[in-house]
Amino acid sequence: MSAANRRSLWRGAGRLIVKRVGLALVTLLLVSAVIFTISGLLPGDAAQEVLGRGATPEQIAALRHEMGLDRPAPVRYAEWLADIVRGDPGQSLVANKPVADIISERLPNTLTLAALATLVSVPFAFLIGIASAVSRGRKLDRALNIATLSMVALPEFLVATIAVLVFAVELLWLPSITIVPKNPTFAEYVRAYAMPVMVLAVGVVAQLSRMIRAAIITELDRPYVEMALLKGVRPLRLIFRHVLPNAVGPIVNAMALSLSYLFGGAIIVETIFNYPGLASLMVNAVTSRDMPLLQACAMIFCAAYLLLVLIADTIAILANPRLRQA
Amino acid sequence: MVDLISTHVSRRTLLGGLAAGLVVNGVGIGTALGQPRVGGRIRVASTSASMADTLDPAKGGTATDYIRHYMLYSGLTQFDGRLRGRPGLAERIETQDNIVWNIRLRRGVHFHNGKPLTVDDVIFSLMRHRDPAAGSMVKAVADQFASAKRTGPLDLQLRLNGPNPDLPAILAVSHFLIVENGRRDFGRANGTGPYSCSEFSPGIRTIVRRNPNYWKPGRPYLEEIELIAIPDEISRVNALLSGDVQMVNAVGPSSVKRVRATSTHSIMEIPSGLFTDLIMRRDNPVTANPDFVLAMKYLQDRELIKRALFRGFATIANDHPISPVDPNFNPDIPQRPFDPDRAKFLLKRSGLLGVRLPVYAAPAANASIDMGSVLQEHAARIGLKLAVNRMPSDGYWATHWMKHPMTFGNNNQRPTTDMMFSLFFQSKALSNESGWNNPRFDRLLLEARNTTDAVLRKQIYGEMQWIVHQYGGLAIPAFISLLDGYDRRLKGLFPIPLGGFMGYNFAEYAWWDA
Amino acid sequence: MNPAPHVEVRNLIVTVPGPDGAPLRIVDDVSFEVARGEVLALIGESGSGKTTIALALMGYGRGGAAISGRIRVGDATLDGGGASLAAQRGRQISYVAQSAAAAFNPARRVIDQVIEPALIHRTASSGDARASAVELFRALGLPSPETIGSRYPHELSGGQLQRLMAAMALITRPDLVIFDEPTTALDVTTQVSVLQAFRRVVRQQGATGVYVSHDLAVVAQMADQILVLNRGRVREHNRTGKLLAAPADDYTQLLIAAAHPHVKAQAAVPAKPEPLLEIAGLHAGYGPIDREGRPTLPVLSDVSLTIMRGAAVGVIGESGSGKSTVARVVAGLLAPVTGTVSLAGEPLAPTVSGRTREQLRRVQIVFQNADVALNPAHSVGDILGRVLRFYHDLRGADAQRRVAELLDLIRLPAAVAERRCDELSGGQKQRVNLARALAANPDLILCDEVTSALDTVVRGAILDLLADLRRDLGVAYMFISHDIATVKALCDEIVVLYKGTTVQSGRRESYDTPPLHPYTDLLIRSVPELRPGWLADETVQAAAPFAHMPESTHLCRLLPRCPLAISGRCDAIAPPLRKTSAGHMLLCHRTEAELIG
Amino acid sequence: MKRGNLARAIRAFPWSGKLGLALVLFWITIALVGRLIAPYPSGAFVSYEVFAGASGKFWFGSDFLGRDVLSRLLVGAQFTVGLSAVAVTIAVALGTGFALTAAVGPRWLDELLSRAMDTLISIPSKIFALVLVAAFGSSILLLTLIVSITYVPGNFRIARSLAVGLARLDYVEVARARGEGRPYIALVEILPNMIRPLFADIGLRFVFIVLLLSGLSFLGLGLQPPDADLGSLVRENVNGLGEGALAILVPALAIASLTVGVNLLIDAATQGKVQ
Repeated sequence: MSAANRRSLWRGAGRLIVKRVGLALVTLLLVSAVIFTISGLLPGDAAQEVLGRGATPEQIAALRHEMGLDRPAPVRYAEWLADIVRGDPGQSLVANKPVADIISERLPNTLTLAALATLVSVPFAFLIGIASAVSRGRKLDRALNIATLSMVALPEFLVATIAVLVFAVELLWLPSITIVPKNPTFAEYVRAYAMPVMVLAVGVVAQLSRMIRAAIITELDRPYVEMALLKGVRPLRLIFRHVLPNAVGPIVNAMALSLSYLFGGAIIVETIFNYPGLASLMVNAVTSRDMPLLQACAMIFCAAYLLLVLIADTIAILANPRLRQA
Repeated sequence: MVDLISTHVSRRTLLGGLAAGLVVNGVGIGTALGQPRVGGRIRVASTSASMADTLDPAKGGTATDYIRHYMLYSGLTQFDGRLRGRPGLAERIETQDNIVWNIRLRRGVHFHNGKPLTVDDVIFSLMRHRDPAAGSMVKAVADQFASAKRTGPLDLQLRLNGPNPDLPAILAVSHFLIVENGRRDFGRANGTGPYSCSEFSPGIRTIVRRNPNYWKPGRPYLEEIELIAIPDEISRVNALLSGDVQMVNAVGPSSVKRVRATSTHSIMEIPSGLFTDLIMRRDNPVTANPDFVLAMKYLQDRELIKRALFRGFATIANDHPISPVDPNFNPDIPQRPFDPDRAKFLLKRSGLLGVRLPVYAAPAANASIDMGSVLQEHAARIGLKLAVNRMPSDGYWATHWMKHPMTFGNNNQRPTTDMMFSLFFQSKALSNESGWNNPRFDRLLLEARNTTDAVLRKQIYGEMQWIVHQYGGLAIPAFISLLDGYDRRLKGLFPIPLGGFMGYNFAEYAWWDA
Repeated sequence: MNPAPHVEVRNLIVTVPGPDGAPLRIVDDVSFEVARGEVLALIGESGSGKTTIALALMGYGRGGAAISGRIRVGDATLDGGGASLAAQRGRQISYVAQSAAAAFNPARRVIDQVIEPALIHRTASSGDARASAVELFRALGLPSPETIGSRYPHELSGGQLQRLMAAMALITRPDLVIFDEPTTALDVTTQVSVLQAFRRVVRQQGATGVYVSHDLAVVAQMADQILVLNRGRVREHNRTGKLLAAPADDYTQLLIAAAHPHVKAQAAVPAKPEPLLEIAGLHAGYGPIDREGRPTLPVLSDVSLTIMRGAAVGVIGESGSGKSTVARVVAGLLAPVTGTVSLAGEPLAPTVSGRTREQLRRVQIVFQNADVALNPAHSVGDILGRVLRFYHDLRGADAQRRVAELLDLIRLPAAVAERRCDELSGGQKQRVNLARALAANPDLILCDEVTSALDTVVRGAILDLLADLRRDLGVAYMFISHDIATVKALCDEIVVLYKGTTVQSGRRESYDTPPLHPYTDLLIRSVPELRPGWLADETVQAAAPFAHMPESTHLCRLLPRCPLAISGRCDAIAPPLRKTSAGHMLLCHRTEAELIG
Repeated sequence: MKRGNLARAIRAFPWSGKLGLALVLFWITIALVGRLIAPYPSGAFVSYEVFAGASGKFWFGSDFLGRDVLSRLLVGAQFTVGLSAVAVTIAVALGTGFALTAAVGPRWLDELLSRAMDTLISIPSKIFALVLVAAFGSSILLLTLIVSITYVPGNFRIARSLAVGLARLDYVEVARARGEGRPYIALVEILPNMIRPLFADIGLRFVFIVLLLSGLSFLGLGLQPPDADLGSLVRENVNGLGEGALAILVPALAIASLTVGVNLLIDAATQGKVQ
């Protein structure tokens, strides 16, 4: 690649990223407005939730004033917005702590779980996806198809509950809830994460492998694949050297969606394995009406989704010579 | 006639109450009589955790909070197995008139940071609840503290606004645990409790370490306790059975069989005054109709509820809130039977058989959804159409509870009979669930407070139970037993009916036998 | 010398699973042999089985096709006695596909793909393979042979890719090369040089060839013997010269006849010609308009043309000449940057949204590919009926009657109205495509390459239909094509576009003799003739003195390709528009006399 | 003639496709007639024993409250199939409607719709459901809406790319040149050609909706008792899992056979198209 080429590549990518970041900010603004609006429809507020059902109206009014909840909603939103623009997500109404502290405590947990689940599921998904695409319509394909279908066919909570009953309660191999000790050894680490990662991976592998299969099959129908076969290219080389580089676009896109699910959709796994992640934090923020915390969680999920999609698009563009020079 | 019944009742109640107390204590002592040993590290799981978790006893709102606070702080008094206030940091609590109370503190008690306990700490800890800014959950209770003054190096005098013979029990409640004088920031805990805090992450975990300078010599026994919360019942029981936690509360009745089937774990059943009630509001013409209310009470299939919903881990209740656990329980009120025909007759008489009413229930009110289903089913059979609206727990108390003609409520065991009645049945009470107004009941409540004679008070309470049973707007089908699951190696446990985990106070008593 | 033929095929039968599951023969009992070093052509229309036979020579069946019979190529056989055919793919037998643009992997550099057969079959080390690839690039006449391989397919033109594909096929020095319509997708001017390069290099390597095509004239240049196929069966098999001179089979005769497009009907020129469509000073393109008022991707610059009522004007040019853009502007699908389009004297609004329904009705557009121009979800009746309702508010029985009339007009049975478009053949679809335009009772039909995707025999029929319709209905055509022979057959006037500028325009007859614009001359001379040896004689691609010059929009666009360019004039100033004595217009510095001489 | 085509297409299905079709038809039938053939009222406490095994009186045993599992299953299937079908219809109608609007409308509208969809998709669906249920209370209507809205963006993505591709085709150009309006182009020219590829998406989304509904039941946001969809049946009887009660196994199997069946059918139908 010539230097000029490379320069134009980066300029193209740079322009794309600037544009996408701008759009992402618009989306984030929209999300925050949506969250603020619908959370305004929720019954009760943080003051009521903190004080419980025995509280007197005077007590609630006092706390409401202290929390600043007695001011009009648009004012509160504007203030929140002004703060977030400065990079300060504010103070939790309930926990008496900066939201940033609370998030920084939970975010690594969610990232770890998502990262591990990704590490486990992606290779399996590729293996299954490729194997069934190559054997399209044959017995192996059908068997893998049924297997992946069965994997998505059961509700996640049932899979998790069965796994706990078998591996934790009956066999006592694995802990039933995920508690990672401080400074864990590798074995402790694996034991702690084995089940939640497994349960998350089941769904992701099934979905992702089906997407990979579809993406590969789409490519297999293209003329260059026939040409490669007529050159004498063998199946493995065909898949890895010829097909995958062209299927990267849809595959990374599917991966981005799966990963964003791992990030924000792990609420059931977090509940069953009692894992202190962001999803359950957000649920908590909803139930305690802790608006700054709720907004912060929503922003993170939205940003993560947009970031993943941006990364996927960037990879897709870099992998496609035609697009990356446009 | 009313008088006749209540006097007749009172003696037997007294005897029954004493006998029950003996049994309870007997079990407690028996278990504790093994050889308690110091050491062991356990993890226990309660039901709820949130960002609102706090180290401030005044703000405690969940079982997890209460447990945490009892581990870290001590109160002037402590509950025993019969919910009586026993001396704690207070060596003596004395009164002549139930209004002025003289309290003498124990000598040589120190906070975790080494500061000795003083009268000022106690005065601060009691009086701070009255300040609205403190956000205390028991402000309403603390409002009866008129003043507190220091009367000696270890003595103080607490004056109430009116008589209250139950003060020793009230002071045992976790919210009144003693904190340092002037402490407002509860980012860290400094108490006189059996354990000191080594880690606290709201919504995640609390880790406490044995306080070697605890004022009860030899106690506590456990070296370290990690308190977490597992809101999902199945997960909680699974965590117990897989050995990830050693004790849990709120085991579901249907999980008991599973736990008991193991050789390693067991269940402690704690009969308590916890109940879920169907509330019929007086401000709606239908639910204010006495015939309708009575019909609903007759439609309670108490046997089925006890058997199917609670697998027998419940006591059939009689539409009043005082359970047999309570020393003031009146056993002489005839049990109201399940009688659909009677209900149908009453409904017909009132002309309300055709009404269509929604019943609001939520998982937040223990078993209320299933109770609603049972009621709905039986109502349908006599031609009454009820719709059960299942609400999410979130927001239920603020939005639905007591806000519709028929909702389900749920009430914990209260430390005293007076508290139960004054919080939920007095006509002016904030949580007067049915919104009823019974002048005689209100008058009796004050009379009981003014009475120093325990026997007489019990008589009065007995009559009040009858009034609620007969005229109250609540259907209370059953008292729900609390079920704690524990590892059999965990010893020293006995039930305190206030709540699970030995009335949230297990940490002081439990020891690890391994 | 081996007396046995190099390629031997006996009783070849290829079947595919039919729609109802029963096997369907797409090649039926075909036998032939090819001596070493000879070239056999397989010729036929689409569906004749020619590609299937070619692929069977590599032991390859598309989409689950089952191959039976005896095939031997050298020592390799279909059933694996000796080496199997499949194992020889890319080594002893190689393949040049129809569309190199699709057959190259878009994500990989060309050089990696070209040398891949050598690496897979270990016939050469990577370095040696690269060196011989560069040699082949040079031999095939590719520009900058040293570096062209490091490009990606989308950076190269169709002609370049086709040559690169040939290099890929030849890199392992195979005994047998199969060419599958290798020049069909190319412009006619490119086709000649590609064919010449192929023939030269294959001869050098002494390989045997199998050449698949639908174009007899091309085949005549490449093949020693020709096998004529129709619906999977052999119709005639003979040496090239004999077959062309004395076709025995009536199908072969039909093919030869169709190779020269002509129409039977000729429209009478109206007595008093009045202009129907006038285009003046048209500039158009795609993308945002810059400060100088030019679009990012300029396509047309200063195009003017007039179509008289009832006339047929041909617009000709190679791909990228902007000929379809003219039609899109006229139809109002693309707003011109500057310039006017007027219909019968009334100026038309730049886009559809500004035009009246009546104006829209009078100009109809027909696209090249009937497969995508007809909505597969609708029946023929729906498609025609919609136009009738839209423009004429015809409904119910009236509409049905008119649909039947229209179908009759395009010589399809009335029952076709019930059919969905995907149940029709290619020719039938193109007729329906025309009928849809006719349903509007238009004054002008814009025909955008309407015959290009059709087989030669079908193409002839459609041309006849177009001529008849013009005669009977008096409709005018703007007939856009890349094929000068077709245009000459149908149109009275012809406009030649090169890179968005009109280089020549005038009456049809004026294209038969010089003076011709150098580009028109190139176009005409590039059309292969139906005689063996034409390619060898022809020196179509004369050296262009300014081949090194980059193209400039200010100068003659043809400059880098023009053999007649004049130093100091053509590379300095824009060419003038000349009117010749024969009455046509030429955009060239050369005078009429110079162009005749 | 069309019927003949359909029959031939079905006959050409692989066995898995036929199995899928059979399962789907079975569940549709159950959804239609389940309530009529249920032996007991679904809310009735008919068995003294809870989590009872199969017996002549209760074919699939009793549930955690002693209700008849078979009856609850029959009624639950109606909720699951019906609610999912309605929800998927709404989701696809909205998603595809927006997609068509984006494909034929002005660029800014496309951009606006895409941002709105990004907004929706980036809020985790179950938390979204939690907030809405907390705000408006749980009702079948709300549940259907939540589940539909959750799957609008996914359908939009696919439908938009299909529609944008189709909008470039010549027959759309022809219609545009004829002077047809945007609604005609979207609904008559583009939409009919999206239906087949969308079918696969509709099927997948149906499965996701069934699973999301059961996920919501797990979080206590599902149907109101005594009504229960299949997911709620699994959830409410999950305590019986340890003892392998039919009350949980049967509804779990029902969900699995429904989702697998739909997928097998789609696979067969779309593969048949390719060949």
